[in-house]
Amino acid sequence: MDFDFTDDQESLRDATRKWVEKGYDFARRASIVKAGGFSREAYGELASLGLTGLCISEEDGGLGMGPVEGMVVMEELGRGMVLEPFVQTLIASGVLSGHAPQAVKAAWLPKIASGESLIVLAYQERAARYQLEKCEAKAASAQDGWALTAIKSIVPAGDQANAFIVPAMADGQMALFLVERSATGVTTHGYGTQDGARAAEVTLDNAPAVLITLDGLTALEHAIDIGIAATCAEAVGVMDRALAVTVEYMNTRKQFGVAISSFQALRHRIADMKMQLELARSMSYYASLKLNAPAEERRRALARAKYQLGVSMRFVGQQAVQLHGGIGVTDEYIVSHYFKKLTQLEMTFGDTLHHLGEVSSRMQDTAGVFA
Amino acid sequence: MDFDFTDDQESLRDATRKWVEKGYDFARRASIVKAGGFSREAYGELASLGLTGLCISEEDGGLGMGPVEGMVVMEELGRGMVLEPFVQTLIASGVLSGHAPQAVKAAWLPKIASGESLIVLAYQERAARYQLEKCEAKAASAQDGWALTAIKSIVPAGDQANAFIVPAMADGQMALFLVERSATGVTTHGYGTQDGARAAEVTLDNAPAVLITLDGLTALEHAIDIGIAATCAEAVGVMDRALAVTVEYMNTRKQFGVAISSFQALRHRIADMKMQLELARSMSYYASLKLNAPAEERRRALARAKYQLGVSMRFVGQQAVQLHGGIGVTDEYIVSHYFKKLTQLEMTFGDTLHHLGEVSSRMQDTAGVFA
Amino acid sequence: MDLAFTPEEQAFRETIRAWVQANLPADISHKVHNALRLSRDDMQRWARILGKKGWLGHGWPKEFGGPGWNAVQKHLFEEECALAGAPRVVPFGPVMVAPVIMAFGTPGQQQRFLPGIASGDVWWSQGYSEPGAGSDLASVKCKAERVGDKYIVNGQKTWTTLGQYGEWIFCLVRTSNEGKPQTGISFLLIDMKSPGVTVRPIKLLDGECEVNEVWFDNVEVPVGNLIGEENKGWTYAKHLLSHERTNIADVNRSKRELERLKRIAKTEGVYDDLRFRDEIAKLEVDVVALEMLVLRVLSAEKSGKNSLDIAGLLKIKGSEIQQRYSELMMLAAGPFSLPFIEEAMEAGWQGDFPGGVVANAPLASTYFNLRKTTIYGGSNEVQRNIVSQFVLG
Amino acid sequence: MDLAFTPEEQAFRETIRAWVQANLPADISHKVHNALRLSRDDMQRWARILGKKGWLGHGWPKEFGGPGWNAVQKHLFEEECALAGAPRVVPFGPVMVAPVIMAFGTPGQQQRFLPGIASGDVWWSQGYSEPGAGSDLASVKCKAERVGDKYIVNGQKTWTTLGQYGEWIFCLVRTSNEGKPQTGISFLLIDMKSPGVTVRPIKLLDGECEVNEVWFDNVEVPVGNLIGEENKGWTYAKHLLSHERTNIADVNRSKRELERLKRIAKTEGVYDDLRFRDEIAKLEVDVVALEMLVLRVLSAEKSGKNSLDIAGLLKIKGSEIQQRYSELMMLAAGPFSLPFIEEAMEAGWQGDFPGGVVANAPLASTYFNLRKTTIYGGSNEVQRNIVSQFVLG
Repeated sequence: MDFDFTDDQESLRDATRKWVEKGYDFARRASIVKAGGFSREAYGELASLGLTGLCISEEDGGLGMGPVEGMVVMEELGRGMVLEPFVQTLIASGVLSGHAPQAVKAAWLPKIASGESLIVLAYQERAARYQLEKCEAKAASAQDGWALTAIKSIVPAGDQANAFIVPAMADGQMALFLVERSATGVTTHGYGTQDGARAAEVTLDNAPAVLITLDGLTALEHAIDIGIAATCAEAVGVMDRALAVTVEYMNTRKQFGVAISSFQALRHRIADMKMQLELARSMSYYASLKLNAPAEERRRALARAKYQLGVSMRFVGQQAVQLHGGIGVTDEYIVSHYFKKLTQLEMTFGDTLHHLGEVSSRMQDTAGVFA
Repeated sequence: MDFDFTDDQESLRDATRKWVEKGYDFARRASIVKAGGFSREAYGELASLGLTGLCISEEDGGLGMGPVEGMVVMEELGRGMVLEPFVQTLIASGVLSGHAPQAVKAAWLPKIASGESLIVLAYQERAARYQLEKCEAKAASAQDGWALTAIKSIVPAGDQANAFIVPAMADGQMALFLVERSATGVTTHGYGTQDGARAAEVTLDNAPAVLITLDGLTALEHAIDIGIAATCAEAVGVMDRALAVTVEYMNTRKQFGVAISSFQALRHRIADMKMQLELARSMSYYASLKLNAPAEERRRALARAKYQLGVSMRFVGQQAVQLHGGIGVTDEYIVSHYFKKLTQLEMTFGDTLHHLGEVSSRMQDTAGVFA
Repeated sequence: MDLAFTPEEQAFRETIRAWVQANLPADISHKVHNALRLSRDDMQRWARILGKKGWLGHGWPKEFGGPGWNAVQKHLFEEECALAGAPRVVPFGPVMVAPVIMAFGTPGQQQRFLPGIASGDVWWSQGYSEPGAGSDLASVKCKAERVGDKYIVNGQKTWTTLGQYGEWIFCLVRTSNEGKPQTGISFLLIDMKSPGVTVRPIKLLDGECEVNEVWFDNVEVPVGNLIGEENKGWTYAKHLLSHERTNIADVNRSKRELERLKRIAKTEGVYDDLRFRDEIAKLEVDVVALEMLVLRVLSAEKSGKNSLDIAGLLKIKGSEIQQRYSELMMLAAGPFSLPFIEEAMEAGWQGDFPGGVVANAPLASTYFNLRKTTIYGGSNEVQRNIVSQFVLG
Repeated sequence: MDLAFTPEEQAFRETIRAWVQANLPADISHKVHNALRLSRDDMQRWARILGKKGWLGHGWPKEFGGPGWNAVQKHLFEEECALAGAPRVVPFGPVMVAPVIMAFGTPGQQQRFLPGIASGDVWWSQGYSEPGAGSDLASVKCKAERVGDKYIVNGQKTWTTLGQYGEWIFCLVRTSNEGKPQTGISFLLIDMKSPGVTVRPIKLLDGECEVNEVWFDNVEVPVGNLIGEENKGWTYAKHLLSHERTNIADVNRSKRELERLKRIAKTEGVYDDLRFRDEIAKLEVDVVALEMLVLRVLSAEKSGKNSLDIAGLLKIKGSEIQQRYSELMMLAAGPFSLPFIEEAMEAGWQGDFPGGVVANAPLASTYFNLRKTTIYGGSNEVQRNIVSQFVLG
């Protein structure tokens, strides 16, 4: 039992933070939002730092690191509200490494590691909401592989990514496929999202696809859990900053002749925000540390984590705005962006009520971290 | 639309309050608790005031008043945490007046009105919790009426009452009966309850019973709704006092050299308590004013009311104790008694989660007070 | 005690309902029912329709051309308008400055300003808040110096709602630095077309420009535009703030939006999900309880018997309910509330919305926008101060 | 980073588990697992068993006869004891006064007092709080006047937990009125059998007498019972308060009680009621999150690398969880938690409990009793002051 970070992990954190603070400040972020919510150049900078290969084995051109390193990086990217979907890179790395045949790995992992290819998960369907097993996409075997017909929504950077990981029904069972965006039958319709990033509606019309695994639900659940852990860490980064700017504001802003940080009711709100942040940070650690556990244990743990994070995100985001007063609801000041980011993260990979259901249905007689 | 009380209602309130303040102070209440939680003498004083006949027609010896007058009286009894189950008298009055054959009315209503007979509802069964339709009690027709076999729990003043109103299954359908405590086959096992009042386990072994109505569930639902409205009003009385003593304490008690009412975080708690009290008072009015509405509308309204009251009771009770600090958890000081009373009232006639379920399942497309 | 409205009140309601049904333009109510963007023209069109009928100033006494309704009638009127999907009346003219002009203005000022307010022709704005002041309204810095028969106004106002459309603005200005902050404030009406007035819209978190900064750079204002006495403006401002207490809860709109929430939940397939449905049920009870609170206040006003000083509670609960229904609407759509497609919030947009349900387009924006409700009009923290002061003394 | 305990830590846990299993009397653990009344004898019996093993002072360093465990080992020991249903160690001797005696007592005082504490033979009480002081500990009024080689103590202490069993009491007493309130306080050990000491149990809301008032009427205390220097007692008291930070969360007991809650919910038929079950699920996440918070603090202590000053959070969350599980247990039983039958809270009671499930007997009492957790040990309001001070500066 040990929650210290190694020196290497601290270096990784420092390098990422440095890039975020110097290379991805609020002004650059705003210009990327304005330009559509995704910058291939910025994504390339993540690659230059080696981050795109973070969780890819060294033989496939990556750094061969694990969930804790992923967490460290995501937390820092969260602090800068980086728009480029690094979460997706962690998902693609994990899904391909863990579930794809050797040929698919060899073809794609080095390209992910180098940053040449951005691969994103395209799983959301209209009727499914947060239920992973609901899938109307169809896969048919074609002469040299498979052909997919599907409509997938809210695909992160969907009109910018190089390829998609797509769940679809093959012979009544969910399988997972890889589809290149440049393939025939693929159309994308991109737009900005509420947090300033980018997504797309992706339509596949008999699009050629490569099989990742026929045990698609297992792999998809794994993908979502990687996503949850990364999202938890990202949210901790956002909340940490949201609390920090709120504290700074309260110590600066005067009303009725005194700093508003002198009002006890507001001070207690800060204490409650700190509580939510530290509970969230604890559960973010928990999520990443359980990511390699057996599936059932992992799913239970990740649901617990996302539930706690959801509660924390909503409270911290809303209160950060509230404690700022009027300036909190302006576009100009950063706190509203933290709030919107947290709002979107709460609804990513299952919202709070959804994960309450997961926790509730997976509950056992025992209790605690190790149960 | 009018929420003013008439002069007669105000007089009724004044008379009841006077009796509570002078005739039922904390010391007398404590002595009744010590003696078992019920005083026939005190109940007789309610009768002397005419209250036991409040909602019984004049021809049956009562005052012929309605739900609003019941509410006024209950609120005042709540302020004094009166232990004698006047709620039950309102229930018995309503059930017999509304559902019993003429002969039963003529036999019992005058005795209720005069205070000679205390009749209480004996409906709680082990397996039912708050579900009214669950009933294992059995009624068999006997030569000159019916015979009941049942175990009914937590019957208010069950070893002191003169008769019980008992739901039991007759030919597969719930019917409602009247059983005298002195009848053969009736045994009672009395004990004190958490709020200092009295209840009993009532066992019926082929006990002779008089039929009130074969449409038992309808009548039982009506009984429970009368009980809910009365309980809501009682709770408002308790909360009103709990807030008042808390305010008084906060303005008196000094800590760190100043009255604790000067701490903003505590002041805001008082504002939140006031909010809950006024929402509760509003919904108590609503409950009583909807008591004569058609059954479906009445049930929906009463569930809403009890849900709100449950939320309010828990918050006000807990915070009243919390704001008192150490003295709040002593038996000597009155506030812990308010808290325990509110705790018990929350679990009376369905708790908050139960009524949330009722509201949820009865929800319609429309919204608001009149929907 | 009676929950039902009297037959007279019911008849009044029917009259209003029929008139609103006949006169509220369908394109406008469509926008309101679906939280689509309302243009200046939409708002003013409805204001002029009301004005023509004499109901824009529906709270005005008869002597000033109002209908002279009592508190219950006003409530019924507002409820019928809200449920029918009428836009909220922009309050700065008819609800805010007009009562001040009636109470403290000269007959000449009344004749000059009230007709344009009553008809909906003149768009008024409010100039109360200043940068850095927040809920501390008395810390007015915007200065008006009397020079001859003019005031020279210099300073800045902010959070001026819809100020980009404003033609006139009523302002609290500082005319003296002596005594307590409250004592040197005056109440001034300023023509926004005057030289030296600059309006800059502030973009809010939902991307919309609902509020503005207003600068005054040596703006000349005739002394005839001063309301009442110099340095007594705080009194008039308080009069204004104490006016209109029940509608602060905005419960009628919340009733309409709760119904909309149920429709959205059905479309998104979560109405029959027990967990989600329970959240709606809780909100339903909140709305009923708030409405009962409002009705109690109205009844007390009508009878003049008991005074219920619980305006703070109405503001707190009303705003929390608004935030909650918008939150639940967004959560109902979940991932399908995340696309931010501004055009999709315009009526009649024909594009493809992800998932196909364009009704989801404004949900997140509305949720974001309504964070303001616990901040403006005296933040809920300030309201709790007020309530606790009332209870604790 | 590693969530798993090391093999050494696991082995340590196994050792503890085996020992507790072999040595914890079954009649005692039965009472703990069912929230039945523990007698003085029950508590002292377990203390002596621990004492004999050398584990009553399980946080003590080796030099004073303790096992010299690190933070993680202490946690594992506490967890195994809690999960097995051991009574909580009465902390006033081994956890509270002993560290003060070790740090500030003379060798003579250490030899005189520590053995009786370590063995569990001597029952200690705490004399900190005074009437009307609440969380304001420095407002000590209980007076000790030095006369020759004695202090004459006069005054009153209150909220003295289990003081009715106490043989010795450590007290903060006022020895000077000069300077700030904190500066004139001394730390005195008093034999409760001394003439002039009166103990009056205070009946609490659950009907139990868990705390006491203690009066001192010209009680003579040898100066040799003064710890450290006169008027420096506040320093020692603070030392004591800063000691033992993680167990303040009491998460191990909450884990045990959460499991009990699930059993009760099953018996009462509400475990499969989605609404009720969800409430348990929320609590489960709370407990896991709190445990992770505790583990983070332990890890930081073990490595000595990062310092996590979040004791306030542990207290707040820990106490809220305790209140919540007791609330849910009571609500699970619902009406069957309402009978107040005191005898039914004694082990082995053979009477008829309404509904037949005697396990429901203590549920409401426990709920009532645990309201104290957000009040004592520095109320949660005071904890929020501390946390916000840490965050805001």
